[in-house]
Amino acid sequence: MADIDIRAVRKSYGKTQTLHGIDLSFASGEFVVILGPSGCGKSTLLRMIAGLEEITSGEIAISGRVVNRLEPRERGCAMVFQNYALYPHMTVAQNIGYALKVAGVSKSERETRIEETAKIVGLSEYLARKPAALSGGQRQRVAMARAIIREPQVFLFDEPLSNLDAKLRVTMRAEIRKLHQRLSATSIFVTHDQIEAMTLADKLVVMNKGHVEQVGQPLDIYHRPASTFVASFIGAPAMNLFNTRVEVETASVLFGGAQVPIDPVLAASLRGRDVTIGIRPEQCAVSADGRGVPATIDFIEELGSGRVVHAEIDGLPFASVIGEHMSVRPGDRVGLELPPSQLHVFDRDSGRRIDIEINSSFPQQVAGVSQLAIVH
Amino acid sequence: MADIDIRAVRKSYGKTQTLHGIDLSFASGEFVVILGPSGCGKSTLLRMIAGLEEITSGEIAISGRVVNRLEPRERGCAMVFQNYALYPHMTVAQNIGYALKVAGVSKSERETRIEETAKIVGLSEYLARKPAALSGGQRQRVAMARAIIREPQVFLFDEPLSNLDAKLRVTMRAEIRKLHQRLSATSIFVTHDQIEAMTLADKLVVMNKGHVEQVGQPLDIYHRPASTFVASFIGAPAMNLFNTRVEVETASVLFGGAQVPIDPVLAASLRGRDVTIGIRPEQCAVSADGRGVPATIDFIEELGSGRVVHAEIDGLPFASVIGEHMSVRPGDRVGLELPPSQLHVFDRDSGRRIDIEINSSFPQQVAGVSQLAIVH
Amino acid sequence: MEKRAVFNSWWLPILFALPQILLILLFFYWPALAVMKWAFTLEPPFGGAAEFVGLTNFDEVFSDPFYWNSVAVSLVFALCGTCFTILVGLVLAIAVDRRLPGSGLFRFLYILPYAIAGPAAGMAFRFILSPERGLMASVNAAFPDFWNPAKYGSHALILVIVIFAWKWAGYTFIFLLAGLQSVPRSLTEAAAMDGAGPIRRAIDIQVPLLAPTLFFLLVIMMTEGFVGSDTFGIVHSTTSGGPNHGTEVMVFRIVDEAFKGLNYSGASAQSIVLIGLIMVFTFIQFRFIEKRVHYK
Amino acid sequence: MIQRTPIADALTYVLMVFGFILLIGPFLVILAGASQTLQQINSVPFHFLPQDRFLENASAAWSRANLGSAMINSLIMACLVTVGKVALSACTAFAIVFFRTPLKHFFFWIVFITLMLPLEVRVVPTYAVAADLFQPFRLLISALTGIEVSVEWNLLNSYAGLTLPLIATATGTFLYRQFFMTLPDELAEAARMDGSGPVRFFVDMLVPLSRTNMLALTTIMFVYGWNQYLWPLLMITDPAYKTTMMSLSALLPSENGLPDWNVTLAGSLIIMAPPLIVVAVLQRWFVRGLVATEK
Amino acid sequence: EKTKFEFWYGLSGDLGERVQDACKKFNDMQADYEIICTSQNGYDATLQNTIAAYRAKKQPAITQIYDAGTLDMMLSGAFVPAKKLMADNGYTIDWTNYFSGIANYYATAAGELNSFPFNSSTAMFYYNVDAFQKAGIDFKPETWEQVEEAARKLKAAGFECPLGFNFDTWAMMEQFSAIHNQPLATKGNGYQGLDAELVFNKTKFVDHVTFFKKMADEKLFVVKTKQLGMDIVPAFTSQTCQMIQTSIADHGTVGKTLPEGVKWEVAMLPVWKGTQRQNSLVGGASLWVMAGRPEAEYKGAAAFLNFLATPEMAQWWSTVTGYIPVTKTGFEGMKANGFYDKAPYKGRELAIASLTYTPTSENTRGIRLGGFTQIRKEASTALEAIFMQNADVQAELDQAAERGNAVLRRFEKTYAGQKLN
Ligand SMILES: Nc1ncnc2c1ncn2[C@@H]1O[C@H](COP(=O)(O)OP(=O)(O)OP(=O)(O)O)[C@@H](O)[C@H]1O
Ligand SMILES: Nc1ncnc2c1ncn2[C@@H]1O[C@H](COP(=O)(O)OP(=O)(O)OP(=O)(O)O)[C@@H](O)[C@H]1O
Ligand SMILES: O=P(O)(O)OC[C@H](O)CO
Ligand SMILES: [Mg+2]
Ligand SMILES: [Mg+2]
Repeated sequence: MADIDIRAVRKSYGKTQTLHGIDLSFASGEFVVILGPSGCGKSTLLRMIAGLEEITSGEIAISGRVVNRLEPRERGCAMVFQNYALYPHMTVAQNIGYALKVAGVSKSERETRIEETAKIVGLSEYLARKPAALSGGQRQRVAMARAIIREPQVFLFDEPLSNLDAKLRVTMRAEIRKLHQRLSATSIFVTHDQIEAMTLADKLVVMNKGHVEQVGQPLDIYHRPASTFVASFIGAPAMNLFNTRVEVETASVLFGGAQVPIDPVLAASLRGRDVTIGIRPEQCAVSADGRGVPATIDFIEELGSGRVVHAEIDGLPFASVIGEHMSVRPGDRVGLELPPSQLHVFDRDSGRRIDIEINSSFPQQVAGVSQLAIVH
Repeated sequence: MADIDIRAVRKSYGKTQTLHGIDLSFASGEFVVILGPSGCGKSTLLRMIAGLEEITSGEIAISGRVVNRLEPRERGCAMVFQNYALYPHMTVAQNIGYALKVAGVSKSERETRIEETAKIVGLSEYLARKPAALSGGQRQRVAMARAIIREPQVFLFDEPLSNLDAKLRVTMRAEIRKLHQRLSATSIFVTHDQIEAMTLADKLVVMNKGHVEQVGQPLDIYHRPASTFVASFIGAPAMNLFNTRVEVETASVLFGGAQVPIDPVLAASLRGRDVTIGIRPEQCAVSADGRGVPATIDFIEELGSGRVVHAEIDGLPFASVIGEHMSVRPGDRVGLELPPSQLHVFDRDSGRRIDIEINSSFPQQVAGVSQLAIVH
Repeated sequence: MEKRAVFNSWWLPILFALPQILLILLFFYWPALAVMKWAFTLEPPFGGAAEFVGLTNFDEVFSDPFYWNSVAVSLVFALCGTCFTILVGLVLAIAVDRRLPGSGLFRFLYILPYAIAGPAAGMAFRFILSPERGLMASVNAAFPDFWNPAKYGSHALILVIVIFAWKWAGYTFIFLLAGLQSVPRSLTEAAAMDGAGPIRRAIDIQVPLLAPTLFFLLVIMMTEGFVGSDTFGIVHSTTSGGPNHGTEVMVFRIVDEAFKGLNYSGASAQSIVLIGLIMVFTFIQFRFIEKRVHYK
Repeated sequence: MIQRTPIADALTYVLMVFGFILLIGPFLVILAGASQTLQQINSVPFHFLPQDRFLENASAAWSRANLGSAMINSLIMACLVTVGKVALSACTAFAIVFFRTPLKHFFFWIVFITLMLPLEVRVVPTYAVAADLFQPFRLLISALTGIEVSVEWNLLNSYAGLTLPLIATATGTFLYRQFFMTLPDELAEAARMDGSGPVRFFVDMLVPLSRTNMLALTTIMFVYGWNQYLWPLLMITDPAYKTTMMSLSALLPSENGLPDWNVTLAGSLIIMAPPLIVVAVLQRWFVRGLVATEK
Repeated sequence: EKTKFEFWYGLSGDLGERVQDACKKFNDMQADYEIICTSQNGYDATLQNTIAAYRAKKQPAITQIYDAGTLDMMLSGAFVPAKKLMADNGYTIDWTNYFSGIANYYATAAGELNSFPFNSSTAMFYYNVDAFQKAGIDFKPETWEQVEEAARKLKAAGFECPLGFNFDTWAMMEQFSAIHNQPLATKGNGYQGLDAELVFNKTKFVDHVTFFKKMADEKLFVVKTKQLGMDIVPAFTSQTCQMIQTSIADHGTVGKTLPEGVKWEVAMLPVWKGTQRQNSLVGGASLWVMAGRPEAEYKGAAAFLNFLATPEMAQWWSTVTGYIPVTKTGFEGMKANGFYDKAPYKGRELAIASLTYTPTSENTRGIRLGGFTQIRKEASTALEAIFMQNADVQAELDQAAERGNAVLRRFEKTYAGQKLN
């Protein structure tokens, strides 16, 4: 177990800078998920921690020791790769035991430890097989076993689930979580899947274009996204966002020809400012009687467990999640109610969140959410 | 526009039979989705309609004309491939216009039509690019444009979205739907993604191992799956299924040591029979006060918009979707309430659904669905 | 492996294949038939009626110690040549695969010898490694007769093998480099994470994963060594098979026997033996190319 | 890249430089020798530095071995072999890969057996065929019909004779086949859906798509054609058709003359130059073409 | 329109260019024919290419075939006999004017010439007079004993290579056997039948090789080959070696190449003391007219051959090369105008002397063995093994003879039923 400090780390490939000064620190035993869109630099960061990529500037310290110039094997990290990177010419046992063999561990000890590890991941019966003869999930387990056997201080996962099918992904997600609870080594898990991120993380790091956008607990980030980017990246269907301007007099913003009330305290502090307002689809209600912002229903997606109404307001798309019981059809003109407590306000230029009373507003919001959920 | 009749179609590769007698008919202008796990024969069926695969036995008729012995180009179908199959050496315009060129359409007319089509799919600015210089979504659009320009009677899609990332998939899904509304050619769309299937289909065909498992409207299939296979394949998290036996006396089934009441009429007709009972995770409530089937909470997944509680009953996993407000923790012993109206009953041996009052039970169920969006 | 998508026409494929098939029938199968015929007759140099002699020609070939000498020389040549080319190619490929600054230039340079004809290389090497000139003269001055390919068959054999290896090392290098680069980078990275240093990675991961390429090259180079056009060219232009049959490889002997010795029949018999030998290689190779030694 | 160790890096450079000396060193020696005077080149120890006499030596070599016409002949031969091979093998590979016909396997084997049997082992009878190309047909006709025809076509001392037998091999076909096999099935299917027939598919899709392979094959075949040694040596007796490889022996210092290796080396450098240039220029595609199909 | 016809020859280098001169002279002096002369770079290549071309029906009208290929040609039936050609085309040639030693080699048993003697030679002994003087040698090397003594003295005087030799069997084996009246093969060296057997492994030749081997071991005789970097002629002209035995054809080249002022001489090949010297064998090559050409070409060929036989041309040819005149009148003419008296031509008359030293015997008439190229190669391989790999003299020569006999037997079988005429 080890804590990790990342200080002002930058990475450039030739002239293009990929990471623009990352500062992060992870506590020992924490399960950290790094989430971000493709190409944002997640893997690069992870691989710099592993020692597979040189650090252009800045420092990475593991357990307080700066590792910048250490080779991968000296850093005490183990890594699970997206494509598992199993050695195709070795059996499962050999794959799992390779690190020990390199380390010069005696054959008998190696065998004992391979068996132990295989038991943990449920592979005992497959030790003699080659990776080619394994299913996707089993391969994934071999990759995990290979990491576990080294008893590393740090586990690194680079999108280890993205090659699995939907069903298996859910299962393996659970297994990784369990494994972490059992071994409690510091784990860093890279993904671009927000569900994975939400369900796995103790600490969630959202990255975008080589910057850290937000760090925090998953639910905290879900409920208080620090920027429009985070807001739209986390949650599905994505948060609805629209640009407008705050009117202090009415404590509201103008949207789709209607006045949407907002928190007056907030409104006062934002007078006349250009803002972006966000609201999650599952938190705005559709009223057939025309209350709220007038909208035209574009089309409706039936999910079985619910429906997503895709509406148009002022030509902009707007989504809302509704229950089965409401009868709406494409082309209907409806009203969308946007509860003030559920609105997220962002600065239009910087895209950063604007909050007035950070501490007081949060519990309210949470309470509000649950109420809404019950209503539906 | 054309209707399609598939009559007793079989397909064998050498000795192994891949499709075991498929009978389907699609109305003109319908959007049909064929859903099934990998290897079930979806693509094979689609390709037989297209004329890319020989029909071992049976008949396929398009607009009443049997096409078994026609070349692909004579069938009036256009196809969008999973990997798009764009011609890598041609520009977007050339890709789109190739079919016209082959057909000997004059250059000037070709150009006009290419431009029109490109406008429809929003590619007007990219006409001069090669496919390599396009993003995944843009490539997908080129593939669509290539199909559209031929003004086919039938559109065939073979998992056209599965190479896209989650976000883009949602967007393109909507676009395909819109396009269909606009062109209203008969469309057959193959996928193994149940969300795609649910959201797109007018008519949903669920296949398994070369057989058609169920045909119907998506919601109908969601709410009344014809077999355990369909039940577990559609909906996420998947429907909970457990095997038990019906006790007529108590009009209940035994599960996890508790008696779960079922419809007495049903119970009476099933006396002593081995059945499989199913319930969707979003339709069983967790009660902290121990009502219902006793269960131990294994772990909880936070999705932001809700939570999935993974519990264990008798050592079997059982999932339930709950709201934000409930405070439960791993290890808690709770009760799971299974409302009798939400239970699906299947024959244990055949896996087929058992229904008594088909017409009366359906609306009840719909009303009872509680709302929590689990959208991937 | 079969393609799934195919066209249905019976005459088009024939039309497309015809030109080459015709050429092959003419210049390959027909001559092969003639070789068969000559091998069983005594073909007079200037042509004319030839007497059928059964297996006499083969008898003669097999009872000729110099024939067996040529088999041995060919074997040594092909085996050593193959080993050296592959070894040099492998070492260089592993080095270049590390992608240090400047390795691109080396990659470019290494392939160049492939362009050179065996005979031209032979002539140049005759000068470069000539015993009384340059480097070797200095060595010979210190240790008399240390290097004298004109005198010692073994030296001459080394000389032609060196030329062969020089010319083909760049070729194997390219294939091996490609092989290395198609070994997923994550595998070497995984090995690095597992604690293996660069050399250990090369031995444990890269080389085993190159097995298909290595085997492919082994067969290709063996064939090249036995019957490649350069093999004849190199031997003919540097040592002419000498000294004292020391570098008389099988192809050289065949050509020499036929054209110098005017013994078409004996040469044909030898050709047939060689063809049989190569067929075995071909067979192995096809088994291999069609069913690669894949781990997947 | 994996975090580097300085020692491994140094070792790598040592190896690469060693490889450089091994593989490029000979070129440098040739270059040095080719630019020296008679005295310099015969001095012991050898001077590895190039001098300024290259042009003189080259022109001496040029006239000694009559390189002018030989270079032209070699160029023609190499180009014909290249073009013929590139075109024919594409056609054959197309027939073999993209059609489902019973003849497919027959074609496959009949072509691929030749892969491992180069000209050298069947050179004598091939010579006879080249001398009388229609002999097989005559025999066939007279065997079938009893009619004796007396058409003859002699390929000796002609460009056709120099090139046709070299085109009749399988290397290129093999390369194309491997490449065609890697093309996704959907490509042909999409073309079929678009209404394209086989010929159209070949022209519109395969030909442009196999450009890299064509360039790879071009490299291989140009080198192969240019470097042909035995075949021209046997079949060309007319100096008008002499190729550069045949001029090699004329470049050697004459047996009774001066050991003017400087001229010899300059000449050999001229002879080596064209394939060297082709490989240098096309090497990117050469490598890509080989690699894409080999793997 | 001129009738064009081809002439292939084996000479190369300096000698090859003289052939071109002759062709040019012919083309310039008449307007009916044009001869196209092509060097095939070597005697063996010429034979080989001629055969290949003949099989392909692309043979030249005239081809130059060396002594060793004579029987291969004679039995081929692929040529027009010289006498017939000239008679058909209306030329009268005095066939008796050819030196009998020369004519014998190329004529049928009945004495009719099949081909035209063209460039005839014999092997001679070249030595560096300056070096001899420096080493204090005051005798001419007429016997091998003297050669040995000279070699020792030269060595003592610091000459690294007193005598240079290679593995060419022509001088060392064939000429040696002739002048020592030793047979190479039974049946009069093959003149009396295809069933001749090689016997060079049972004659004085064996002792001779043994002697050479001893000398070589003492570094008195030194191997000089092309493969070793320098053949014997350049070794001699660069004064690396002081004695060599080679063809009189090289006389011109040696004279031109040796630095000005260096004194050198040729002598007849040495004999072992007490040996009754016999005439040496004629070497070089003759011109064959190939069958199967259009009639018109034969007219040209005849004209050309007639042109070569004119006394002026014969004299010019002998002057610019070292080849000996092949006709008696040619020789007499040159002798009469003092050609042989002064440098650089002085000494060439010794070649004629050597050739005509005695009337020919069974062993000196010539060599009439099939596949002789191959037999030479076997013998020279044996020499190579003996001198380079220290192989046993007798064993190697036995093996060479045995392998050579196999060649003869195959030849006999191939031409079974054919008779030597
Ligand atoms: N070796 C390299 N040379 C140049 N640019 C690179 C290199 N490796 C990565 N990049 C660039 O750095 C950026 C970040 O890449 P990285 O692989 O870290 O993204 P990622 O967040 O892991 O994306 P994904 O989810 O697709 O894996 C990308 O824009 C990529 O193009
Ligand atoms: N050319 C073929 N030869 C033999 N078997 C085939 C061939 N093509 C398909 N199959 C088999 O037929 C079955 C159905 O294949 P098909 O491609 O239709 O599946 P699918 O439902 O489209 O699966 P996926 O979702 O993976 O695309 C599979 O078991 C497959 O292995
Ligand atoms: O060098 P030449 O022309 O005298 O010929 C020597 C021998 O006779 C060749 O066989
Ligand atoms: Mg990544
Ligand atoms: Mg499919």
